[in-house]
Amino acid sequence: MAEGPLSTPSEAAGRQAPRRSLLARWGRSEGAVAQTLITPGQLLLLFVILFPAIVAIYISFTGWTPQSGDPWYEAYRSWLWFDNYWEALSGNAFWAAVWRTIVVTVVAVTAEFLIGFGLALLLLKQFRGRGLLVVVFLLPMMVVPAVAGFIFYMLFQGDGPVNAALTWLLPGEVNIGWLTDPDIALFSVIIVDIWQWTPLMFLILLSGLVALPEDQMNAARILGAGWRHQFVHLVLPMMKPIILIALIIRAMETLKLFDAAWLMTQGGPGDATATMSVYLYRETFIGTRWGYSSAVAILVLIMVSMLAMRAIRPIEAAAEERVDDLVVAEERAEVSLEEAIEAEARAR
Amino acid sequence: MAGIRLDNVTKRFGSVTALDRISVEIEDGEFFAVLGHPGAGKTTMLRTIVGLETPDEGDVYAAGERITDVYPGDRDIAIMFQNLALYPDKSVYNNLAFPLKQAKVPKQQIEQRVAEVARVLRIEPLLKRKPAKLSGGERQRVALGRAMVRDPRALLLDEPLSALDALLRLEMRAELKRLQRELGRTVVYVTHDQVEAMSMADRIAVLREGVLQQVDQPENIYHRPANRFVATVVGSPPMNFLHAEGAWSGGTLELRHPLFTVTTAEAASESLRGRLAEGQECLVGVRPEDVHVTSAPGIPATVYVTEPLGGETVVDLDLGGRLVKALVDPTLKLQENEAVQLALDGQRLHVFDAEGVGLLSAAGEPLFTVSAS
Amino acid sequence: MAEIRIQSLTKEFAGGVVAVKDLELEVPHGSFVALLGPSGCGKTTTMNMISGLERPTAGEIYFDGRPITRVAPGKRNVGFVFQNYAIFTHMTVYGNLAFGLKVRKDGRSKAERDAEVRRVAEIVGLSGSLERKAGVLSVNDMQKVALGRSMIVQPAIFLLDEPFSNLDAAFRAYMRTELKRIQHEMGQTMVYVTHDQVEAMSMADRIAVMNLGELQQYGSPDDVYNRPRNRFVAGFVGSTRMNFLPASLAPALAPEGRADKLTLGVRPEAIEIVAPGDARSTLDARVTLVEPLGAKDVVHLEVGGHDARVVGAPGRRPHVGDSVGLSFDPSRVHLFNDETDLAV
Amino acid sequence: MSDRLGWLRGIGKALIVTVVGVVFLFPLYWIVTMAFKPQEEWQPIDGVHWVPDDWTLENFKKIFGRATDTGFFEAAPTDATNAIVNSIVAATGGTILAMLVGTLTAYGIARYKAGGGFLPFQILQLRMFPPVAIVIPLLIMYAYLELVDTYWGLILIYGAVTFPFVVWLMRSFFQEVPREIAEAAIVDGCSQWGALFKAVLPQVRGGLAATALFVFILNWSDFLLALVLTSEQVETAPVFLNGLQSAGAGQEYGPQAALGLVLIIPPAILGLAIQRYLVRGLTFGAVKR
Repeated sequence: MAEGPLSTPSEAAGRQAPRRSLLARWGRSEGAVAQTLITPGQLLLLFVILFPAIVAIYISFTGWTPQSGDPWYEAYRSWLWFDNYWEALSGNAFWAAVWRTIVVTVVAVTAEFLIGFGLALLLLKQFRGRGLLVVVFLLPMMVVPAVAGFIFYMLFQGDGPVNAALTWLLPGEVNIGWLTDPDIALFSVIIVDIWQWTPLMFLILLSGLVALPEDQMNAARILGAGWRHQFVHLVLPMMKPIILIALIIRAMETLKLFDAAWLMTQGGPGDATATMSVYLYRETFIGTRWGYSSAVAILVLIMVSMLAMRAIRPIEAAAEERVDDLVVAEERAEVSLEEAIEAEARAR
Repeated sequence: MAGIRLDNVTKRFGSVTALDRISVEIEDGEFFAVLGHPGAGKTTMLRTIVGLETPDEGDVYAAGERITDVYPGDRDIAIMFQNLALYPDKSVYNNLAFPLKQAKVPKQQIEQRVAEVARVLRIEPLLKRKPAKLSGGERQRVALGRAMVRDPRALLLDEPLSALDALLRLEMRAELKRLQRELGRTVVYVTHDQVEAMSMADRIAVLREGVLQQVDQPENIYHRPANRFVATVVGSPPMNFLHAEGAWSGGTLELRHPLFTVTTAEAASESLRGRLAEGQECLVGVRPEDVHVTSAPGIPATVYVTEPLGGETVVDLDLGGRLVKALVDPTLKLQENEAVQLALDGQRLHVFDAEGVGLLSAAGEPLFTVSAS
Repeated sequence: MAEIRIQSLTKEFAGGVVAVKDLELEVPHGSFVALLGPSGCGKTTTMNMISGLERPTAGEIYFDGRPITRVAPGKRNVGFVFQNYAIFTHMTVYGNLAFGLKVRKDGRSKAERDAEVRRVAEIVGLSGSLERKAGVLSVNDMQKVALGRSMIVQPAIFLLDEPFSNLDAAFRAYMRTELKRIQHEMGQTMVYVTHDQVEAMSMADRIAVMNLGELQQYGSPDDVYNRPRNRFVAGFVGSTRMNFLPASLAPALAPEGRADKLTLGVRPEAIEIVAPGDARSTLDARVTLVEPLGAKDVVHLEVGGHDARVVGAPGRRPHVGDSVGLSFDPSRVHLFNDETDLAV
Repeated sequence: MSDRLGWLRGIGKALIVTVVGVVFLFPLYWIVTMAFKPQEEWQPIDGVHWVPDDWTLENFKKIFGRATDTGFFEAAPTDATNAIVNSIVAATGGTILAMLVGTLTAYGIARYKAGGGFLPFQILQLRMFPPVAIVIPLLIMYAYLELVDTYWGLILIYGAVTFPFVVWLMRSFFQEVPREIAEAAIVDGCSQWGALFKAVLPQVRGGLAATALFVFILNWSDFLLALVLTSEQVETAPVFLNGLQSAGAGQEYGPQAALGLVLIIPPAILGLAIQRYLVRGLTFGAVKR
């Protein structure tokens, strides 16, 4: 073993704390470093939310357009107070766009959930080709949304492969105007979203199912629970948080739908597929009435942030899942000895 | 004076008071254990000494100098976390060299110092490996090495042996004790295992829900517990408690239990004069190893269940409706519900008041005589 | 309550790992059998095969003479308490306890089921927290829920997989006494898996010591402790590890001079420390460390280059460096053949 | 369960899986084959050519500006090399900005709970707003700052829009590193910065790489922001594709499919590389597979 102590005890005990430069002290103070860490992020937030919101609100009260000759900061010259807002809220074009967005979101997300969950349950048990299949399923999610729009533009042509395949399958000639018939066009947009994002729903729900506690399932089986009973009393209740997250995240993204719809139909025929984003884009770049478009934009921002408040809670809860700070672990209630002795006296 | 002193340290986390007015002095070079159940605030105490937690009230002193607000890295105190917190991406050598690099120690001196520590801890062959490739015992030694390498004035160990299996824990206990004696450094050792505390510490501080119960040598913690909690923390199976009533006849105090009476020696009764009134409830504490099954007439009891452990046998006895545990010789064969006679070792009895505060402990002195009533 | 018979049970996992190798075991009616062994010795796999969670590669299992090797777990009327409880954390305590009854649809009315749940809750000491969510209970209460949930369906056989290893010491001792009492009162056939030999010794009527998938010894706690069949059982069972020394150090103890091929095994509490020259001293040793444990001391010694430990009363405590004599209690000395490790 | 039932279920399962596989893979099959079809086979009168009769690289040559026969009338210039380069620069730049700012913010939140409990919400909300709603004020600000149709313009907006993913993803990775590792580094003498760069960051290298690739895929896939904030100089590939689509009323199938294929391949490869982290990424670290 070591011959003697590494350095004499008294010598070690005598050392004092060194003096530190201002910069070194700054680098050591938790508060200062924490604030420095998040400052750039907060600046980025300002740049992308706060300034645009202020400018948009300012413009939304005016009739200003880029062609009106005077610079944007003199938009007050054509001050309209709430006219733009009234026009949007009373006009049916705005509400029609809102309605279409809701229809797309509800139908697409529900279909994605049902297909995704069904497939996840089907493929839960490990089998030879599962790894390959999951990879194949990944591909649609990876496709650039604009390209997805283009692909289905080709597929949904009158003489395209979809109609050809249906004619081959079904009796008689099939010639559905996927992109031309105003009643069906919106449904075509929904199909593209379902094609592209069902795999994500499948993967989220699959990872939820895989993470279910194996031993609770075994315990239920030993107590005699059949498959149906396990599904209703164990699988569904425990999957609730993940199902909620999957639905919210998909709904959040589908509300913003633009790329695929634009590439495939530019919101047409007419405005049959003009979701909120398409409608706003058209008003801004075709209608060039920026005051009105800003008003619509502000209305959209208000609606979405109300939704967002409710929607974030489950995502935050799941992300915060890991309990790491010291105190909560120490607070765990623990039977003290006296209680154990009391329980024993009572039991006898 | 050169050791570590906590002066009235209080630390709250929201509504929970993790440390409640802790004042304790740890001598320099002492092997000081902090014993308590999980959640008693032991780890918070360590984190306050090293500076990872700042106390809401009170101060921390090292070698007489106030270090309450000194940055952890500048306190010259090292800590070994319960999960060891080795740097997974760095080799064992770099884990050991890391603190020296931060202290800007010249490279050549770092190599020599790391080699020295590696030799002392017998981990030279592991220097190139990553922590993930080490066994539990090896990882534990590397973590100890990293804490020792800067030759700090004090080493704080947070339940270092808890992750090891029983056999390795036995060996590491002996090695840690030997190492501490050679280094001569102060060690503050946190554990919830009373065997570790008893067998390694020069002094033990028993902590419960952030409140210091008793600070003393292991013998006194075991034989002179300050209260009922301390009495149950050390010793396994835990101490038995029997309800009795105080009765003064002349100068001597008698503790009356339905089945036996404890008479206190003259001088000892004097010290309890003001603290136990006539007829007042009290608790007689007796450890299982001091409850003997005798052939001679004694206190009547019936055997409830026996647990043969090989080296000794734990017997649960029904003594007037209360369960009492006794430690008997394995060769003694007892049947269930068998009536037996018990004798309580008068030189090992303890007396607590109704709230569990320790009044008197025989601790080997003939202070009490027990007679069946 | 049922009797279990296991015949040449084998379990080989993919990749050739043999977890259990032709196990023969008889668990008599109403007895309490412990499966004892280090982690990875196949005890939990054996338990999973008895409960039906895992299907054996070969061999048969009989409950009361009836083969049940291929019967589904739910149909075996078996109670299983898992090491990490596996209670339904998202249900209330009541929901957990009632689960078994609700699933089995045995014609009992809701009121009868409710009464049954409250009765079992009373036995395991949970009547106060029936409405609480199982996930937020303390570790000890969770264990009670796991016990109650299995007891309520009155299983023919009760299987427990290291149920108390996560509890704190005091409550573990209390639960051991309780489990033994419940088993005794209800005459329940119980199989208890543990790596803690103290638990096995103190609770079981019979102990099956396993290692590397093979049964080492099956007998009463006394047999396993005092008449170990081989060196593994001797070394594994007993709170303080048995000392193993080459028999050549004390040839007198070895029969007809075969000392060089034998190993001496003696438990730390079967050795007494005496003066070096004392007549009773079997061999001399040097004290290297003393560990005071309050009730007794563990003294570490060095004997002819080998380490040994003695457990003694705290009275006469030797000092580090003293040379002393060790007197062995001849009736508690074991000898093992170096090649076969079997007891001589 | 008798084995016969098990076998039947197996067949049923295999059938469903193949049908679903075909439905999901056919669109990809269609664009891949279209990219190699000569002009005659784009929209043949004699019906759909499920498999190309003869394969040609003409479409790829067209989009990379080395077309041989330019005999037939070109509805719009098909040389996309410039747009593809723009996409690479913008997506990489945006990713680097998002990673730098996002990782620091994530550590600030994970380790010190900086910005109060509400900062993560604000950041997540940023991801909920439809980009088109902030397009007008952005255009006005960009015109004012002369950022329209510049690399810096795109890089700034791409960084800002994917910044929430970086914050939430890196936070979930930082949460997996035990607190004690940073604290050990501090006790060993590091400053707070030293603890981050020398002790904590090395443990999340895998997470950093996966997040960077994930954010690159998002930036690479943007269409709307590039459409609005660029014109000729910095036009990205998806915007170029849209140009071809609307100019020739979508008749240039071959080159468009070739460009579409070129656009799909990088995210497909990167996506498979970080497959384990994909679900975690798209759910902001909420679902840790």
